[in-house]
Amino acid sequence: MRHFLRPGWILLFLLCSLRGRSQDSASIYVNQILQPSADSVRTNAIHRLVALRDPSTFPLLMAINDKKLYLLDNKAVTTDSKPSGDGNYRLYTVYPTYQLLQNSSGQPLLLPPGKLTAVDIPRADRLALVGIAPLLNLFSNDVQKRMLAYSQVGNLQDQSTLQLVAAAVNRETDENVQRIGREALYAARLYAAKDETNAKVYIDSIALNWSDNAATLLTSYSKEKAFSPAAGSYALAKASRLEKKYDNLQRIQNLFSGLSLGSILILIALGLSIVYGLAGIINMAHGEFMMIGAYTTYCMQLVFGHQAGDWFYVAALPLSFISAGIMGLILERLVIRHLYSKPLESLLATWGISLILVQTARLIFGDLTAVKTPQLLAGGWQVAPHLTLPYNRIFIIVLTLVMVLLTYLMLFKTKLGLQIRAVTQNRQMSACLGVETRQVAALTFFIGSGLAGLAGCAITLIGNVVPDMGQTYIVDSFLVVVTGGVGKLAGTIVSGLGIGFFTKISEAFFQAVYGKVFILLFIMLFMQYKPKGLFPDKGRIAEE
Amino acid sequence: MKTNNKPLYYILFVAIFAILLPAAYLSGLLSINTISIWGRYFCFAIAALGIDLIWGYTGILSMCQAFFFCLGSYGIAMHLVLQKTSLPDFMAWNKITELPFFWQPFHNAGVTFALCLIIPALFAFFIGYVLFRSRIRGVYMAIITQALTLAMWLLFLRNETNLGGTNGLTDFKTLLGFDLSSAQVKLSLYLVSFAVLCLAYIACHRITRSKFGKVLQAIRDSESRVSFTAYKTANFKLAVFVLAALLAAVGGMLYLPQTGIITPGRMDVKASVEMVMWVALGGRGNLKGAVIGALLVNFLYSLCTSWFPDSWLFILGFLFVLTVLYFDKGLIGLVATVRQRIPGLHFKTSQTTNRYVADSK
Amino acid sequence: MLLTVNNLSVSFGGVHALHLDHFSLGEKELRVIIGPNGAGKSTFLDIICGKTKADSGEVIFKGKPVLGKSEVQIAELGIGRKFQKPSVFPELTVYDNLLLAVKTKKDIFSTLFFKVSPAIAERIHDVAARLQLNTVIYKQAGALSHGQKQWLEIAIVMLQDPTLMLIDEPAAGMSDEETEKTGALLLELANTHSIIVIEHDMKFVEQIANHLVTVLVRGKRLMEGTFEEVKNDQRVIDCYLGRTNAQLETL
Amino acid sequence: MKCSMFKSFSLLLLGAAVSFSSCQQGASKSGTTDSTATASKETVKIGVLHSLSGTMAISEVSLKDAVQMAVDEINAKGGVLGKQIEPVIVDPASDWDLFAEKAKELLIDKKVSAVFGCWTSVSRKSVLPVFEQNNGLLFYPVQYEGEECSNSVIYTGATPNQQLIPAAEYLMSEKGGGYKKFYLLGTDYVFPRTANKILKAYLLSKGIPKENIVEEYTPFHHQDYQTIISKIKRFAADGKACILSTINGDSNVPFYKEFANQGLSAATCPIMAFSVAEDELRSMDTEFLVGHLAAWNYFQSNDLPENKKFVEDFKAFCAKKGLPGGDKRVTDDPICWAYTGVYLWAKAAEKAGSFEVSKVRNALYSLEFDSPDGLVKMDPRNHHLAKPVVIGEIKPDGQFDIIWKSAGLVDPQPWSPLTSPDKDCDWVNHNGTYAKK
Repeated sequence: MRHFLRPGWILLFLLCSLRGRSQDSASIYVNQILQPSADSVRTNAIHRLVALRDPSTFPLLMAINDKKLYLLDNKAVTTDSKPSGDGNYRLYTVYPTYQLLQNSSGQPLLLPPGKLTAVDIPRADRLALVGIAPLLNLFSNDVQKRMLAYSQVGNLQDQSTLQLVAAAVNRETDENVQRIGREALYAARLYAAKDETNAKVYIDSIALNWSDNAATLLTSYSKEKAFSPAAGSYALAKASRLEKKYDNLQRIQNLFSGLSLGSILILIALGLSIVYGLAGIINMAHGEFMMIGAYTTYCMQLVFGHQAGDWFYVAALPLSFISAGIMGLILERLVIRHLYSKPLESLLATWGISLILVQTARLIFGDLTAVKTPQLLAGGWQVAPHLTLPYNRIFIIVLTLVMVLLTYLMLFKTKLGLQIRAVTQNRQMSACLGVETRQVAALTFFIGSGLAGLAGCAITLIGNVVPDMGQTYIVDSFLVVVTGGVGKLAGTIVSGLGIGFFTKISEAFFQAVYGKVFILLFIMLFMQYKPKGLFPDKGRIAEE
Repeated sequence: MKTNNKPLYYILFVAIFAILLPAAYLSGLLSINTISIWGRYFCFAIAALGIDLIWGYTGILSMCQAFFFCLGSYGIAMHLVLQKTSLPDFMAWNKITELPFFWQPFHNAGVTFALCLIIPALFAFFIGYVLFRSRIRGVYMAIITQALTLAMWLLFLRNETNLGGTNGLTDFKTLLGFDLSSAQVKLSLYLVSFAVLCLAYIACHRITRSKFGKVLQAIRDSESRVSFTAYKTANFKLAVFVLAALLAAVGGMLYLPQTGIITPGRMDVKASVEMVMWVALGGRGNLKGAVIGALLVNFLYSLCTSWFPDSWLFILGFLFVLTVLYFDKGLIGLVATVRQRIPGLHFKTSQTTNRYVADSK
Repeated sequence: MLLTVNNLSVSFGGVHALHLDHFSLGEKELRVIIGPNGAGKSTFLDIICGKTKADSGEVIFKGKPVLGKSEVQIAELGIGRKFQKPSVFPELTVYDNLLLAVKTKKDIFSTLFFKVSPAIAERIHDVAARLQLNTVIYKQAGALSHGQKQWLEIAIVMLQDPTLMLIDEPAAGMSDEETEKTGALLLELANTHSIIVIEHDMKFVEQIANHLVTVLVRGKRLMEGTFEEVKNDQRVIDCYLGRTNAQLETL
Repeated sequence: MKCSMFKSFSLLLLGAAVSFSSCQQGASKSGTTDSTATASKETVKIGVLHSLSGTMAISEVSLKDAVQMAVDEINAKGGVLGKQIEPVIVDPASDWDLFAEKAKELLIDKKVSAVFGCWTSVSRKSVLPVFEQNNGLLFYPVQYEGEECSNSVIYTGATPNQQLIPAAEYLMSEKGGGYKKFYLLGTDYVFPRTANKILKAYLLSKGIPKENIVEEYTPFHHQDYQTIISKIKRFAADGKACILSTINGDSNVPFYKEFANQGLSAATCPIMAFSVAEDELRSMDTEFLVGHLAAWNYFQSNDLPENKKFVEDFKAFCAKKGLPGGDKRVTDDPICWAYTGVYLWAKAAEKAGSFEVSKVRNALYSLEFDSPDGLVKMDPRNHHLAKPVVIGEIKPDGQFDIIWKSAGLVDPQPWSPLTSPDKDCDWVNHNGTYAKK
């Protein structure tokens, strides 16, 4: 909470002072609610307060509505909706003023709910607040509630309501909420407008304001409430223009989705492609390395606990790489090194490994689990009024970019990369030239599995963590590798992005499943022309 | 080439399953349920023969055999559903009032049997034609066929496909007028499955011993050499691919009435890899291996899910890994090795041993 | 001319592997192609038999264009190929290897219902005997020695009964005695077939080069002439110098 | 030579066949209970048919535990009709074909008196013919799509009208937010399809215009909800929309996460889920689910004394048996009904004085039982259970805040009058499903 005292309330107090008359009766009712002589007295008091619509009582009513009314030293207080760390909540007085409680050193007073005496208002009494709840919510601390309140506030032709709404809009700090609020006001005036020019002004204002709902609102105005056909058709024209603008934004959103899906595929396929190229291994257990990475992230969350904030994720990034990498290394030593250049055999053996890993995970972790999204990555970046790009997906795209870059540098700028490329092209020859092929292979496997682990860590941001999560992605990522050409970095990237975009664009027209079938048909046809993928090896060696 | 088999062990095999087991049931030692379960294993074994032809003999790892198996099953299932009702209940739930066109032919038993073979064959022909024409092989083939199975699985899961979605097709009453729940019918189905397995085995045996079979093995060993020897390898591969699909479909057709349900779960990624694993475990490139692998793995599956539900996947997983790592030729190969290691049995010269390995292929 | 090649060129990733302005071969001619590593010899044969696609040029065999045809069509035209690395079917017996090669109908149905006629069996045993494979005829091909595999592959090509045989390094990995036998066999075959042989072993070349020898260097034809002419040509010596000149000196 | 090799396999197979038959005859792992002093030697067998491995294990294992706990309790009190209950536990491994096979094994080979099991619709459909052909009795504890009226199944879970309709009604009410637009989103299988069909019929009958109802399905294990959430966002722009979700299993987390990340929330557009219960939320970080709703017949947070005892007992049972999760385990709707199912069966058997399926079935009609969820009552005419309906709001600890509860027991309607007005299910006066006049 940035505002100790929400500005909205200051205005309310001004409004209150205009209504001094009701103040006295209000305070009586407040006392009756807090210390009722009988249940019926309290019920009556609440009903009276609701009828009064005195803004100075709103904090109290809101506290009742949210079941957050407490007594502290016989003072009625309420809390924030979320704790401010360690399960402690900030406290506010509710009547006659709404103020943050501070301790002696001027810091906000923090207390756990257990230290407070809850004022129990029976459910039946709370129901009396249903009608006034939207109005209360206009002044809530919670952005979401304020946003919602405007659509529920009801008839704005009523002057007192209009006054309250206008006050709330004026003091609104959140851009989106303000947009919705302004729209509510414009709409009220538009409905009230009785001449062309006035109506057009408000139609323009609504269109310019461009909230999520603007097009619907204008359309329904033109259909039902327009006082003249001209105003109606003007509104309709504006609405269709907004729809068009919106569709364009939707296209961008679709492209972003494709980019995001593509980068996930790339992140998974990257390791797969390197390992496949170097060792000729079809690693069906690759998805399980991803699962290991995801569970590492989950374990980090458990280890760090809730207090540590986002740090668990920071730790999980390298650790998921390392844990999956080490697991990969162990498997390479135990099983996979016997299977080099036997892709079909390796497919079956690694499938066996994948069964074992999945069942192990199931026995250890069992349940459906999920990792909480780090605070920094929660929500989205609002590029335009109707274009929100979720941070977690942006993060994954950036992570993929970084990993692709690092992999590129590793492959083309380091000695290890040179050796990897050499072994990929010709194993025996590289061995003759003194490359420690076994070490290179092991190291490659470590990196490949590690990349999968990292992908797993990234996927916890968008999905859940379950033992067989790897199998959701494995066939898709193999398709990426095959389409791109074996062991080709560029191929993996191009085909990953291609499949990502294709999926998302086709999803806009068909349902997801048919999109998938189309992609497959497309790939089969594509392979008619490029049977070895986008970037095949050339020359005699390649053909043998 | 004549084989110099002593037929005793084949007779033993046939005797156990064609006489001993039914006799055990009739005398009350075994329940009809056990008989039915073995009947189902035979269907898997028939499909496994197909996998052995395409993978073991021709070296093409096809991961869509499970899909062909399901096509066979679905065909029969559609017929059985239509025997019972004019409009399947799931369609009524999905607000469909008229039987979709592709259900119509399945009213007739003869047409159904024909379609159960023709549809998988056509699918296989189309897939094979496209893939083999562009010389997709090895890993590419495996992955594309796997992806294809996945796509088909997703398609069959959809309720729009009008094949019952996830629930598949179930609750059948009669087949050709026979009550499916009666023990006699179950026993007959068991015997029919066994007979078909035997026939399929003999046919596959003939095929692998023919020159056609040698060409297949030659393709596995060195496809380019076969091409330069003027064989159109794509045609041969296509033929064996269709043949394998047909075997899978026949297995599926017999499987359905004995199981009483077919769902897309039979052709998910897991199922399609497992089918290949039966053959790998039994011994690929060996028809007996395929049959034994299919029977044994499924038998183990039934057993373990009753005895060790938690560790069943470990057992299977380790079996896979060990087989691939150490018993390249599966159980059949393992037994051969063991027999050579045991001194008392080691009476062959190395040359004849080689000869034997070649023969058993 | 049985085989005519004009302006044939192919490149891999921008490197010219072969750029042959002209090459021709007569009926029942045995031609030896020599040249240092990377001269494009094997690539040349690969193009003729359809394994590699040429970028441009033409190859005329029996008056028909060859380029663009599939391996099978080319084989059916009557071109047989033996590869540098022996390419046989290791898991089949020698007999089966040979059986598959025999020139008969090779479509699916004829193979499915194929019966070995006595004539074919005799022919197989005949060829096997000529290449001394009769003692190992029921052995798996994979179990043969390297030299035996070479012979098996030659036998496979022989049984295909092609008009033109493309033989890539037949003597590699053979003992002197075996090499000489191979040479004799090739000479004998040359009476009834056209043959192109690629070889490094100059002694072997000398044995079999009964007509012309073509020298390829860096994908281009350096010269063509009898073995004597080639051996004494300064350009040939120059380009072998520092590479396999030891071989030339032994001559 | 190869023949001799083949011999060993023939022998092996023979051995296998024999050992299999022996296993069929009763060596299967039986989950007999260790805690009870087996007063009487005589036992009655029941089958437990829940997946213990494979994808469904996550959900179904808890039901097996619940059944086992009920069996232990009953055995400790002396069993049923003087006999101790002996559960025969098998693992159908989330494999639908295997469900049928194991059901046959239980009914034919093990001759169990009743079977408690299944979760998914497909597994129930798979075993249904087996039970009908062999005169078995299946207690099915999960909410389901209705439109079924089998004489061999006792449905202790909810029918559509016991879960869906009250939830929709609540959302349309003033208290519930007065929502006017409904996005019906589900995983593509029979429960969501049927549920949405009924919901749609209901909403239309309540005057919601067609264009304000959207129906959409995703495949199982769907992970990428970007496109759908953008659609929802547009749909919900005016703040009058809510979502009725029948999304199943592991698709839920990606869905809720994407929902939150694209800027939607429970306040702007609440999600009413029909397949999200406490057990699934147990070890999940629920931050992005908080505030969303779910409709069931039972929540762990139910404050009846019977329930408090049940929850405690369940935790203690899991801890004592060393089951995964131990005393951190939670109860939920299906667990409650799986547990209740065993008691219903036991009570019916006592009432009938026999374990015979037909007698037990007859005794079940109108049978009342004090379940953890309060008093519930079997329907007098069919095999469904009348029970209360509750709507809860997800709390950060994965529990539900009960925000609405039906006035009394809601009678089951296996055939929804909305979609099948001409059909009803009655096994007393009719032969199962019959056409209403």
